[in-house]
Amino acid sequence: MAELQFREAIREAIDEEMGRDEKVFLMGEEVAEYNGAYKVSEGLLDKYGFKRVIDTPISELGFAGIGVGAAMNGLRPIVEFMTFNFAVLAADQIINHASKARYMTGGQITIPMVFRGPNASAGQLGATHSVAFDSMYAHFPGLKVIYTSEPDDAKGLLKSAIRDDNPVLFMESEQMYGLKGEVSEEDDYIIPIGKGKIKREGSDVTIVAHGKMYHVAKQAAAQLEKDGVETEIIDPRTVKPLDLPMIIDSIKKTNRCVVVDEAHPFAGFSAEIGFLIQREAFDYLDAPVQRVTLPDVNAPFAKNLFDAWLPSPKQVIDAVNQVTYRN
Amino acid sequence: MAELQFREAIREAIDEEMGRDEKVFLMGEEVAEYNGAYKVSEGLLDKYGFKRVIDTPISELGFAGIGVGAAMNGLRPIVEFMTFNFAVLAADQIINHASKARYMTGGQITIPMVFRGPNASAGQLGATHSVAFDSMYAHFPGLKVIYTSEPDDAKGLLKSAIRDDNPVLFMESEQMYGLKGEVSEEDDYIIPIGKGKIKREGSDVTIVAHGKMYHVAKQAAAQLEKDGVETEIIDPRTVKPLDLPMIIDSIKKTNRCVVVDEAHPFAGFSAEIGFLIQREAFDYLDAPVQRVTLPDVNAPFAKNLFDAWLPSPKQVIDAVNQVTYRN
Amino acid sequence: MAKKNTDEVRFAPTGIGDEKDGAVQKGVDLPSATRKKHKSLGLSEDDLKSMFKQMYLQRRFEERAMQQYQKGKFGGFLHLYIGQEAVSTGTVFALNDDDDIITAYRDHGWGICRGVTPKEGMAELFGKVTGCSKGKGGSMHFAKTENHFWGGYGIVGGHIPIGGGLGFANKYEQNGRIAACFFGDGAVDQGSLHETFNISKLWGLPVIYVVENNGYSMGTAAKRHTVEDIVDRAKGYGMKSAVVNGMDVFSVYETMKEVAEDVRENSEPWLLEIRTYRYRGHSMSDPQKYRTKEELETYQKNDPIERIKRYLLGNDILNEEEIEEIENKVEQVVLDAVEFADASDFPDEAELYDDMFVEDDPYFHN
Amino acid sequence: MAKKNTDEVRFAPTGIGDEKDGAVQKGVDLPSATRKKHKSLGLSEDDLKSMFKQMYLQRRFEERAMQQYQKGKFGGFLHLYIGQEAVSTGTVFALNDDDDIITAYRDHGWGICRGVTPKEGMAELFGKVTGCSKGKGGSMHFAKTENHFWGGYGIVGGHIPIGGGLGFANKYEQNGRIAACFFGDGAVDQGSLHETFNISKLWGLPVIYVVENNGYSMGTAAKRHTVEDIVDRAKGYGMKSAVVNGMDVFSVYETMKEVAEDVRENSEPWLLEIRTYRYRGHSMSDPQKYRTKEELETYQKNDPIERIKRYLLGNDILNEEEIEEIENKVEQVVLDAVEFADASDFPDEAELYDDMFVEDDPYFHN
Ligand SMILES: Cc1ncc(C[n+]2csc(CCOP(=O)(O)OP(=O)(O)O)c2C)c(N)n1
Ligand SMILES: Cc1ncc(C[n+]2csc(CCOP(=O)(O)OP(=O)(O)O)c2C)c(N)n1
Ligand SMILES: [Mg+2]
Ligand SMILES: [Mg+2]
Repeated sequence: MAELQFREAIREAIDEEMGRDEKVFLMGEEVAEYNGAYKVSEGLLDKYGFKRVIDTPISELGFAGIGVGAAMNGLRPIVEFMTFNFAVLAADQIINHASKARYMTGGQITIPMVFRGPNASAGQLGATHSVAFDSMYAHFPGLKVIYTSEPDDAKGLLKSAIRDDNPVLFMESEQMYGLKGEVSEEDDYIIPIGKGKIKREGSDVTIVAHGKMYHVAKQAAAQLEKDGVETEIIDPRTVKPLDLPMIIDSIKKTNRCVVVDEAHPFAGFSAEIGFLIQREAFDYLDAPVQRVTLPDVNAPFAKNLFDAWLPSPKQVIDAVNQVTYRN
Repeated sequence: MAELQFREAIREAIDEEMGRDEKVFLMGEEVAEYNGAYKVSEGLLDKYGFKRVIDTPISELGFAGIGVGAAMNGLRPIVEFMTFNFAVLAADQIINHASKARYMTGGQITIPMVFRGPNASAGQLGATHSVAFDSMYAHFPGLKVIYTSEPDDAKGLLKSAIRDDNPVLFMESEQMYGLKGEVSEEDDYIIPIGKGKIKREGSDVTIVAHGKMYHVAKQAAAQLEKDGVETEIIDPRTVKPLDLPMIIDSIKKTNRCVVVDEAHPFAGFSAEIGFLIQREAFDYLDAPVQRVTLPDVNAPFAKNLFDAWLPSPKQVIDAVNQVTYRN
Repeated sequence: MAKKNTDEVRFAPTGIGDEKDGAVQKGVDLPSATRKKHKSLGLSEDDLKSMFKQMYLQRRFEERAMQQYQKGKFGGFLHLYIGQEAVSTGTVFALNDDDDIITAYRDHGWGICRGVTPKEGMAELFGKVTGCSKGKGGSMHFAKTENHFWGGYGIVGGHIPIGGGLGFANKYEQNGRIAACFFGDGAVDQGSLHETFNISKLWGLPVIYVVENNGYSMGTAAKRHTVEDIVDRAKGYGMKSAVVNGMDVFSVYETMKEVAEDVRENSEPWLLEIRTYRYRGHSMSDPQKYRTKEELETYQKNDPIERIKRYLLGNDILNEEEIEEIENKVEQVVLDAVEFADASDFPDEAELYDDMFVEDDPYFHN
Repeated sequence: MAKKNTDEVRFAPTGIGDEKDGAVQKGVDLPSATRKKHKSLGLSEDDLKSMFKQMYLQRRFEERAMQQYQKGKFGGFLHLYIGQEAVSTGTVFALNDDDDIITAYRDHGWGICRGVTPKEGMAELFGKVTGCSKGKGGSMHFAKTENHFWGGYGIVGGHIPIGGGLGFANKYEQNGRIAACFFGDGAVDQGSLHETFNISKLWGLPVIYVVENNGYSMGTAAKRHTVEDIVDRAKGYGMKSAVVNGMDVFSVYETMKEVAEDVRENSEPWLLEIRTYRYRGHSMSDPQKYRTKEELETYQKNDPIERIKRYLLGNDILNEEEIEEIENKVEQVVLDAVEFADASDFPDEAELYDDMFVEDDPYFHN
């Protein structure tokens, strides 16, 4: 095991896959000469040259589409968005093209590509720079969506994503780039897309949390442990395909669930998990599934409002108390 | 009561509001000289002239944004998308601007505008012309989302939407434009945004269905009635704000629920309704909430595949049988 | 027509009705056709015969398709290419067979020209499993990727960056291939075009971007939806450009040949405005009030198929009977295609779930 | 610097390091400044003093803001306008006070010039309830709509169509007002610009679109992200256009005045490329390896504030002491603003839910 920052784990995944396959290339704003807005791609231009590490203009729709066309025509693009907020401009290429071209040509087209970049909030950046988009993209058929919480998951899953022959959205977190964690040193370390991970075992309540929210859940779990509540934390890692069996098995054990999600509530990931649990484990539930999400409000700038906006360990503890009827 | 086609009801709403307020105008592709791709705006150019009924180029992002700016600067635009599939190109204006500008300027900006047009599928139009987007937009704070099933609802709610001082998405159905229904002749007929309607009373099971799916639910209900099952059909009409109390009250009576939705399943409207019901009416549920949605698959062209793809009364009946343990 | 209150504030320019007395509105101004004869264009007599046959095939294919549509044999949209056949044909003859072509939803002519057989094409329209896209795509999504025809796309402007990406891959691979991306005058107003042009010029992408300016975007005349001559968009990007008479297959062939050579050699993008005309409505439901019969007739006098026919006759390459023989053969091919489509099976219902992912055992959420 | 393997296929053009021996790279070529004196521009001596004071205020406001940021007094992004003050100042003096202005996230100078008080501005940076946007927006979202300053926007290119819409409303209302929309060279590559230009020209929208070309889009030199001279984009749309020296407030004022008059009279859009330079990094975290110190110094020699100061002194409008007096006053205003911001309250936590909707009792989903 090596201790790596999140950004280093991502970089290693890209580096290894670029090393393995000449057809893999990286493009995006500031990825090359600037070495990445958040230094994820640092050193890759030096190593792979101008052909394979490419700075783009601020034309999200255009370069995403060029990526789609390049993938159709045999390459394996990694398209970086400076954040997924800006990818909204490219939504037509992701939702109307990348996810559909294969189907509507009866399987003639293959689009092996990765769209990646930071998702969700990153401190006081205001309303237009703080939104989580994993739920939105997972809503549409034909896309795989990954949003990991720890460097090890990121490395293994990004390598899988780059090798996947379908369009994959791989979401990161600007605020987690500096986070360190143990990363497997296994040769060619791969984590299959669609497998969750039980990151903490416990028998009293299941917490489902991914991305940045896993860490909020973890903090809450530490506090709850002191109070004698043993939480089981499941990090689905892959939003879609979803590892539902892992979640359901856990619910059958704990009979209670709290979903923590950095998306907004309405028709978000948390709604989906809650729906599925009541459908698949109705008789096992001792309390309704609760969720802790962002409020149905845009991201505010002021520090105190922002802190109030973001899901907190305190809210998770309250929700756990609720489902365990401890309040 | 007058019997009107859906498109006539919508036209009347626009016409009346344009008549009431000089600041209301309509723009979109083919809305003026062509009289509307689906003849919704027929006659409005003749009546209101070139200043207020405006043909746009195929520039969804551009004209949506011009609408946002015009709304900020005092007008009340109605922006028509030829379908909401094409509005994906304008998503930046809807998700990143219209829904956020007021908040991030501390309330200085007001955006009284309506984005409207056909939503979801309309027969064999293939993968890129068949998607329901109401769930997606309802996910984001700052937007109201309406998708009605009958001409009367459409008229009353569109008038409210045009008068609303916030951005509202009003969704229609190409396939329902010709559908006739009784429409109130009340002067200045207004239905408040956020109120659902019980369209059929029954005690055995609650079906939640809006837009085109209401009619699928209605067909299923007719068949179920013959089998002795009394369904209560709730049409929320407004997706957001959601009339949750109406749904919960119904569940408390029927103890069972099926959601029928023309969006895809993952983190769609159906997930949200299911989640909310288990949270708010856990002790009243005699069976898990079930959903009937599109499969997690793009729209196929072939007639038989398309028919299999679209939710059917048969699927609704099966789901009702499941929640009533009649299978 | 719409009320004309001239004191009124106006935004969009107005449509027909403003012409000078008696003048016929013209959707597009056709530039003059090339004066070169086939030999100096490097075309053999056989080439000409194939060109004629190919154009006639596209025409009859669509005329029969229309008939079948009207009979209710299939549903969905049907956008006919009739009138524009010289563009597809001149292009496909000028490019190499492994150059990449991509277009919008008005794609039947393109598909047929690039090897979608009439049977596969008609079956696709019918939504049958024997269709080129297995009945999954329909009229708007003909494709034959093994022949480097990447298909028809239904989101106006959506495939423009994708066309750029096809060329990107060719440059990346240094495989000597180029890409050609076709779209309508209406698509010119999409932001995707601007982004793609800038990137293509900046990166030297070997792509020919071609506007098939047929004068109308649905019911909106080109001058009502886009400013200036479309070809002038190239100026802002320093792109090479040309205007071409799209009712003459020789003109299309000639320019395409030259441009393709330049693009292949210098790896940089071109913008071509090929002026043409669509004879039929935008799709089957179009009442066509935005143009006059006189206007339509003006262009029909320039029909590309009649034109090459005249050339073949005038230059004693084919005589009347030989022409008729070709026509009859084509007609039979098309009738066979209709029969084939009609007799073919719909996809099996289980195929609903096929072709979403590459996996053998894909995941679907429910 | 990055590896240079010249045999390699290249896409994006490369950055510094390719200049001829000893040459200093230049982010932008400044056109020559106007030669007119203030009187022939219609500016009084008082005007000049206000202009100087205004520019100096913007500068000191941001220098102090930077200091506070470094002290950890507030978080988020901080994009400084330092070096570009002549653009905001020349514009605001040239336009009518009720003309509409909108800009991107580099917006402090604009806000201050249009009536956001230094106190309101600094408090906004600190995220305090006394800020111009009640602490909800922060650095990127200064606004003062009562003064027709519609704010700063953070999505590159996103506010370009909105600027068009401001002008649309003015035309619709026939109120004699025009709109001016400012954005960076990086935003030129967004499709929204193209769509908005086409529509604006087609509909005759009274809007001045202004690129503040400061040579860089984050770490990417303009020539590395956009082709041709930016001003030439206008050609494709038949838009009137001009290039302006943005380091000279007189030049900005002169052109803006003329253009505003034309736009007001003829209701049609213009494109201005105002060439300027940003002295600081893109935001506070930028190591600025994409440019040389020599380059920066070249532009700093052209500093717009020093320039007007020289003019004031050279034309005996102000003497050294008077200048100093103004500077001291401004300094005090800024220090007061810092104190005010520091002492102000954060918004009440309940305000999280305010300003989402117009209603008194808005709905929130949970
Ligand atoms: C993004 C988008 N907006 C609107 C439409 C609806 N639509 C389909 S074709 C069309 C007109 C396009 O005209 P043009 O590009 O000139 O192509 P032509 O039909 O003449 O071949 C429109 C508005 C669409 N398919 N996609
Ligand atoms: C759509 C979008 N893409 C990317 C970004 C990230 N970003 C913010 S500013 C910027 C550079 C913009 O440069 P320019 O337009 O020249 O303005 P300047 O910073 O020079 O004022 C980038 C890439 C963004 N905010 N929005
Ligand atoms: Mg056209
Ligand atoms: Mg710049």
